[in-house]
Amino acid sequence: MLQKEIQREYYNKFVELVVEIAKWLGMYNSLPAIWWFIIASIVAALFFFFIIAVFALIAIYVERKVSGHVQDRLGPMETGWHGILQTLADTIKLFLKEDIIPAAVDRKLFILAPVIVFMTSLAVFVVFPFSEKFVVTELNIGILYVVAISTVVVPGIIMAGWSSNNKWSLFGAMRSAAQIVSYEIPVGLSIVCAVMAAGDLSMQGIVVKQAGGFWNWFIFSNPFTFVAFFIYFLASLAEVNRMPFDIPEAESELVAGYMTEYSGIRWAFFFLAEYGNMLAVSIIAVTLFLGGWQAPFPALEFIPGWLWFLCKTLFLVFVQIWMRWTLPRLRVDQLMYICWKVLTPFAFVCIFGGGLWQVLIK
Amino acid sequence: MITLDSCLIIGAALFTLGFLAVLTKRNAISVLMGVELILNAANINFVAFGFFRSYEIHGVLIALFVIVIAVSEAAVALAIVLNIYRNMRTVNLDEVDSLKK
Amino acid sequence: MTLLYLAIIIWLLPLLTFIIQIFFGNRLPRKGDWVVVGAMFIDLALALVIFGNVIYKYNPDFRAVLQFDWISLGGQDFPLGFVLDNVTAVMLVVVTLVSALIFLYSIGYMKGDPLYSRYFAYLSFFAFSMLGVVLFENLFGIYICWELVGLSSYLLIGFWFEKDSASDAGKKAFITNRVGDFGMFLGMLIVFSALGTFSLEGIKNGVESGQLSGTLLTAAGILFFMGAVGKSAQFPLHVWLPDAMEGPTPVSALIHAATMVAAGVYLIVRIVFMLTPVSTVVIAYIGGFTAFFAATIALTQNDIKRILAYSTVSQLGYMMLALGTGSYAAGLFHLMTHAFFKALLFLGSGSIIYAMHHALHAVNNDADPQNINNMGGLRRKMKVTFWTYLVATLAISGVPFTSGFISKDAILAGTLSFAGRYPQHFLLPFFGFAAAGITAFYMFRLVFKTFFGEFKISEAREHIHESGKIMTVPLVGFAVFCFFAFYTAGNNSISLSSPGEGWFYDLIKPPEQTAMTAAEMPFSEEIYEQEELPAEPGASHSYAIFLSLLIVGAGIVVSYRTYISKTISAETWAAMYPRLYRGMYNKWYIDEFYHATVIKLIFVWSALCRWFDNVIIDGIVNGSARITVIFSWFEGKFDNIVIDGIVNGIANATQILGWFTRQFQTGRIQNYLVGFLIGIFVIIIFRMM
Amino acid sequence: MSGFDIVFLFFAVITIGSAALVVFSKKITHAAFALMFSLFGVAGLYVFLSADFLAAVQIIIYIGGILVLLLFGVLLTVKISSITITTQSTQRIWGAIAGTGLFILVLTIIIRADWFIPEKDPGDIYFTQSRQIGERLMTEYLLPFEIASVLLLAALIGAMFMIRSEDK
Repeated sequence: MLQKEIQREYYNKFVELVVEIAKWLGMYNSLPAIWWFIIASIVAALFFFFIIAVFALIAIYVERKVSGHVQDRLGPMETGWHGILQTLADTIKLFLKEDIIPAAVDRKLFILAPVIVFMTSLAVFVVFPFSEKFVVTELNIGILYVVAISTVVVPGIIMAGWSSNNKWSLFGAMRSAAQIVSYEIPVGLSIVCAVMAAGDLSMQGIVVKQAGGFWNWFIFSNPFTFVAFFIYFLASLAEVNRMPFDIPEAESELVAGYMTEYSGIRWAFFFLAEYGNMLAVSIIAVTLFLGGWQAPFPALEFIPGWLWFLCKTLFLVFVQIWMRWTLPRLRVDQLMYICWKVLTPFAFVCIFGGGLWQVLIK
Repeated sequence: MITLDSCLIIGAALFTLGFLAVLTKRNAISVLMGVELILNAANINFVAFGFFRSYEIHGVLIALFVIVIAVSEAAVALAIVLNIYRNMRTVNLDEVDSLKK
Repeated sequence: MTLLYLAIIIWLLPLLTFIIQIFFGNRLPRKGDWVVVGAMFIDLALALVIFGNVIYKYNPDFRAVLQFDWISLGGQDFPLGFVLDNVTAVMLVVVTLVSALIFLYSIGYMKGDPLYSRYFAYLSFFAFSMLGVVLFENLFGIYICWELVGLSSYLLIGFWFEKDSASDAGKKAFITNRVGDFGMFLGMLIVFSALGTFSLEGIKNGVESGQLSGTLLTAAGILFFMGAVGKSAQFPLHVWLPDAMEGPTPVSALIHAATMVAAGVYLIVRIVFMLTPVSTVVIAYIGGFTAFFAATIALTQNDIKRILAYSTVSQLGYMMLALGTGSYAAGLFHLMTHAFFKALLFLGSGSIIYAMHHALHAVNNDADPQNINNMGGLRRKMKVTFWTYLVATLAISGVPFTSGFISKDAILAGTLSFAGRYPQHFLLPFFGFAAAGITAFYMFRLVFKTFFGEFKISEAREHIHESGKIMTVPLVGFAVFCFFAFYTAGNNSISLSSPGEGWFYDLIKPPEQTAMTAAEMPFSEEIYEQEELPAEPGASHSYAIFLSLLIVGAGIVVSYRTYISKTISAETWAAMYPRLYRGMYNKWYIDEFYHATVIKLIFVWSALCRWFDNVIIDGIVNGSARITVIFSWFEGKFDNIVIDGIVNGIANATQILGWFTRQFQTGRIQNYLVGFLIGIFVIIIFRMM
Repeated sequence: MSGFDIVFLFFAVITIGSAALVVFSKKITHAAFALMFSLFGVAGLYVFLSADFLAAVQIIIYIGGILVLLLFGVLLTVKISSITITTQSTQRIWGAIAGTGLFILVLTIIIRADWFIPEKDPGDIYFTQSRQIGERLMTEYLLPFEIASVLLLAALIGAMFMIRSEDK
């Protein structure tokens, strides 16, 4: 009885899909049910790994091109048409590089760290609603799950920094950890704003609440969530160490932060995690505030949801790249000032005001 | 397999390991880790009893409060440890024995 | 109900400005004073709207109540409630009007203070607390706001906390108030344990149905009065009020005029249905004695603000006297009129002090700017201040055609009629009239010494200037309210001397007496209803007018002859009765008395302990030492070897024992934990077997 | 043994094994990271006991908060330039005796006790759990909730007071 309940909760669409395929192939009865669950999980992980990898390929190219044009130059032009194969070439180079593990490092942790960092950025993807149908797991605490999983990255980073046995790595890791831990607070508070507006923790539930035109999106539904969106976007930039908050890897001071000792495939994991986080942050912002896969006008609903979703997400990714190449890097004290004295108080005001709005206006 | 007894045994094992850490570790922070293990063991018991015995969420709520208390405890205890380190340049509990002198 | 919601908005607006001011005050333009003052003027406008509605309704029984559940603990609900009736409406106008004008004045007075924005934050917090006391229908709510009033007065009195005297005065005010509040809290406990409710309506019903009666009710009434004694600075807890003059002058005006000290009177007005004959007599005597006693102290003081402080204590005594002798409306009425002229007096003093301070500063003279012996002849320099001050002085002395005349007269008439009914209480009217005469004397002494004659510090004379518009406008505003016409205008006409036909007495009806029968204490304003009760009470009103005019006139004349024409010498009088003079000058040694009793008691106790220690304990110790000496002498005579053997044996045993026990005292918590665990094992195994 | 039991066992083994690593590991940082896995395993067990919300809270607070605090504590109290931060043990014999005794004792109690398990239908209570928790916290558990918030504030202030530098 108990297990049935658990199955109802945790057997998700993706597992169902895998089971359907297995049945169609006539293989279902050859393995116990749990193995299909595990296989489905592995397939999902591989799927998202693939998505992140492809996204990173494209995003790196776009980033180079955008940065080039922002700085009034051309960017990569040699490999392929307008340098379109440049990233591919880089990837191949990375994979072919020698896998160096320095002698003085703590070997176990050194190997484990990139795995943990990458896993966290991968694991959040399972609850994102990419369209009305396509969501891997509809957890009823979806957004809480996202927040929870993304905190695990902090020990991973400290692990990387400490096990490298290198001052720059350690300082980079501690800066990064302090920054992420601090900025989790405005992020969490601004997420609470959207959750309060929706009255639901499930990601799909939040999107459904925003149906029927862009004026129902939470960013426009009341003034406090409007502010909360910007708080979220700024603070989440800091949480994924993007410009202008990329102090942990300020090359002039810390070489490359906690990644200093890493190279080759392990470095690629960190890099992929960074781009995965960039994507995840945009997806959360789109889901919570910009209506997810909902069309901006009811008349445009004939266009499939995932297309809207893709457009909005990629737009936010573009904004991140754009900001990176236009804004200068902040100092550590300025960073903490912005977090504790600007974003956090405003987020509190947003929660308070949003709650009042919910009670009084709605 | 997922029964009350198995949950309680896991809790008991966790509790014992935590207590062992408290008893035998010299480093104060290791002792704190042991305390966290003990609190987690208690939480598992709370949730397990709540789940198997009442189908109500009291167990979960009490576990939530325990987590809150654990946070306060960790913050204050760590502050104390850092203070001890600042004053005595050590965090080894068997060297912190001013009471004896 | 709409009006009640409006009243709640009035209450919450200062809280909002407080929050804005405390967090963002320093970043706002002009440090945010316009937020606070503007909000107070909005409050004033809203209060006037309510007041206009009340006047328009003209219904003595008007009463709107809003009850809501606040918190529920252990099966016990604690509801809170707000009430709006005529008394509340009048109090709202008084509080907001006085506060608004004083806030405006503060802009000028506090200019350039380093904590300017915080000062205004505290002011709004004070207004919020005070309005809460006025609005709550519930003793619990009143108590909360009551304590908030105490807190904010502490903050304001000790506002210049870098001065030791100011912070001491703040602490003294707070602690003295706590003594009274303790009584009030006990009263609340009595009421709650007997009736299970804090709601005034519920208590009233309980008292009516006799659930709370007799000694317990009297005790509750007197304990509530104790709270009022603390807050309204009645004898013997008046000591904090003169010291509270250490705060900024507008604060003194705010605390002494309309608000904090009025809270005590207002509390008694609210719980008047609980008073038994005994408690009313207690209130009347304490009030009357305070009125007289404080007035005598004010006679000899030289600090301008201290004189006013004692006069406030005295006037509050009047109000308590009125409430105690059954002139319910008269007491409240005096509260209102006193609010305006006392605020005016304080603000006028503030203006004088401000001018004196700047003048003395200009010539680098470090004389005390508050000492009236350093002043004189200011009327030519500070015309607005002088004329408004004079108006207020006339009002407080009770000269006809001023507000003070009608209100004070009503109280005196009430005491006379009370004494007529109960001749054994003849002291009460005596206190009242004597205090009236003394008040007239010392207030005119103050005016004469300050504004007439020649300026004492001649080199600073050129630097005396009238204060700015922002300070003089509130003065004029208050002065307007010192005329009788505002209070005696009734439905049809304006009465010259008696408020009996005015709107006030029509609107404010005394509550039905529930704690005592009508025969015991007629709690009505019958002195003005001459048709119904033609004989004694009405007559006492006209006696009262003549008598008080006579006494007040005498006071003014004596004052004139002493300080202007100098035909009477104050020094001679002081020399004739040196003990009396010194007693008055030193405030009847009340502070010293407290020092001598409370603090001395502790000294005496410790001296006792020391004596005990020196004589008894040391005696025992020395005696035993002596015995030991004798004993060891005998011992020494005995066999050395035996004794040595025993001693060494004991020492060795102790050493072994110490070595053994030391093994467990490692100072390491983990060792202790092992011991603890083993103990648990032993206990559990023992229980299992 | 069904499939879910395998997963349950997996989490149980992670929890206990990592906890054992915490106790027996020589390097204190290894102990700290083992603690992370142990806490993660406990969160997994919560999921099996239908307490999703608690699992998420466990991860956020224990791993994102307490563990990071502990790691910072480790890094701030020893010479951080070397990775060979070790932690020695004391009174191992006593500890082993006491620990074994404790475990046997608790195990005896668990096995001997006759836990009453009601046969009730769980209903849908676990599928609206976060809503339930919110409602309970605001009604039945209001007082503990408020006390917990005061406790947190006190701990915050206390920790800051203790840790601040006294040079100023």
